[in-house]
Amino acid sequence: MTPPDETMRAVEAVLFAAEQPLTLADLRAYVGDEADIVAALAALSETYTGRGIELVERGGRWHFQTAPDLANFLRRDREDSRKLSRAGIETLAIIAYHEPVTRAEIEAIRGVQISKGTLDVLMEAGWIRPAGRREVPGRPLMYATTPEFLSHFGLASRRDLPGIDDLRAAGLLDPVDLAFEAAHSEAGGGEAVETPDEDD
Amino acid sequence: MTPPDETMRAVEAVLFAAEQPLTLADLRAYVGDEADIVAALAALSETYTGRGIELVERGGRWHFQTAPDLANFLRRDREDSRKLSRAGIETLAIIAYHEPVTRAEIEAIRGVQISKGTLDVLMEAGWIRPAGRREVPGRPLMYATTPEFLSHFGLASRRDLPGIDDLRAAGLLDPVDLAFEAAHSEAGGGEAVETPDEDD
Amino acid sequence: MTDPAPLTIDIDGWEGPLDLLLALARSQKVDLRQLSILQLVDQYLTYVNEARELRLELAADYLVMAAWLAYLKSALLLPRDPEIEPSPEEMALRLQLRLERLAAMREAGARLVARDRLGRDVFTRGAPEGLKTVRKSRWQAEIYDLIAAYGQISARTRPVMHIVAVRPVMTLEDAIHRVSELIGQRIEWSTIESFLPEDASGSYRKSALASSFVAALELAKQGRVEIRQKSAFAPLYLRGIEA
Repeated sequence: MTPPDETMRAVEAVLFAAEQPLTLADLRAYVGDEADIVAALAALSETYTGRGIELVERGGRWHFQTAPDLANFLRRDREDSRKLSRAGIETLAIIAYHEPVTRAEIEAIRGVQISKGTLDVLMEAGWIRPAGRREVPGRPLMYATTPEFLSHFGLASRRDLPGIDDLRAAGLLDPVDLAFEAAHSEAGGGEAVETPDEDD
Repeated sequence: MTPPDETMRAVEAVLFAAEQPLTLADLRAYVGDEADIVAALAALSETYTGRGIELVERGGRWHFQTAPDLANFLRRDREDSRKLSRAGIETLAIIAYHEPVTRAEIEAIRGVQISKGTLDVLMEAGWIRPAGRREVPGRPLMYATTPEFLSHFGLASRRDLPGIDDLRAAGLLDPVDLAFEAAHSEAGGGEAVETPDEDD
Repeated sequence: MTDPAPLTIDIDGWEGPLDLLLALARSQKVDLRQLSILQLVDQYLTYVNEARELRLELAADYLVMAAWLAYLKSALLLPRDPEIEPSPEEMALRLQLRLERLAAMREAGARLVARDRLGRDVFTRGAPEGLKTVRKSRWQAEIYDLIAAYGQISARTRPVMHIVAVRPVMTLEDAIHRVSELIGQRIEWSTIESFLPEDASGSYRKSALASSFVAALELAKQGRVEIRQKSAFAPLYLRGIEA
């Protein structure tokens, strides 16, 4: 390796501190006309071979850059564990039970509009994906679940999702107001309403 | 010279790409917990010795910078926007050598009130910061220097402050009252004026 | 007193009396620890007097310092009065200690700003690529949440089938029949409750009461029953009208 001489050190420092890639003329303006800039660049280029930084020339301009194979070190992932919102879980449930399904259909089933962000979150989580377009006017996008969805929720397939009858048996279909009325009238001593099977 | 290994290359690239000086913890977050960052820093530091760029540690944070002796190639012709007033320089020095220190203590040393702008300028430059309150009546705010102060003035730590050991040894960083007590008791209250025995 | 090299009068250049004193002390060209306080006092007083002769406006703190120094000087020169505390020597020592500290910090500041400073003498990288922190959210949801959510949506939006259980009710027809039969036997005012079946209880009794009330209204309309109530929520009385 060439031991660093003054020109080489100056070129190195100037390129390092420069806000843009520099031409030979730029370098001469900093380092001086007499200096052998070309030789310094060649020596530097050799010095930096195989290092974390490399000296590159693009269209007559020189600059330092980080070695491309190290790009993965220049970013760091930070994972924050976050709980899916109610809108998110409901939307996901509808997609899982009805896929492929369009946004309008999801809204019709939910009875509430969904924001774009809700679908984005599900997409970011890797649980849903676009699944073609419905051949109706406007050709709306349809959504379906992904294999990651199945593995996250421990399902072998979508058929493992409990059906409506299972949900009813599990008491998960009880409308809130019906259950309320039952509890209320019971307390009032009456036997008015057929008590839905609430027991687990 | 140590042939560059993967960790060394990664540390080099990360420090090179960083917009701010990085702590060991920062470097670990990018390069990985298992890597021997300290060894890589030492090896890099050695590699860059005598070059146009150097690796420096300032207050526990590492960064690359151009070698000081190349300043003549790099000095930009815009005027120093951080030109400090004499009051600013003295105030900064007092804070750096005495920190944490209150405004009243700074004023006692300088013998004049500090204008409000003086501390503001130092704070805006990012060199000083509020550092808690002194637990005396009025609970005055104290000031201390920042890591940016160390970076800007090229100090590895406050121990690197020019002459700080001599000043401390000479008692010149002690308050007047303390120094007075010391000098007075040593001199036995006699002819202390012309030659107070301050030396340790 | 030997007069040191005359200082140019530039009162704006000083940051207060201590600053001026330090400059004057420096003109003695000795280590501050060897400083002659008496000489310094004279230098200061001379300076202030010259400034006054030039009719310069002197800030009050310069004059306060001048007065204090004049006092210090006389105290130092006169025979010592042990009653006076602090002694003039102590006062002089304090002044000297303050000057030393200011001088130390002034010099430290000068050395500090003369260092190789970042952005002036040394430079960091001009165009760093930058480091990225990719913030990823790991979304949490359990299978139970999913199923429960679907159950709730279904319950909320499925057409609800209302199954009315067989309720023990007294129909209006029954009530009309009953009240009209019973009223024939009652010439006196009787409460509406007395028209209800004796074994009626619970919701059947409520139903019977409501139907009997409507039946009474219907019969009153037909001119077969009279209804009386003294005030709101007072007992309701019925009596038959003789045909």
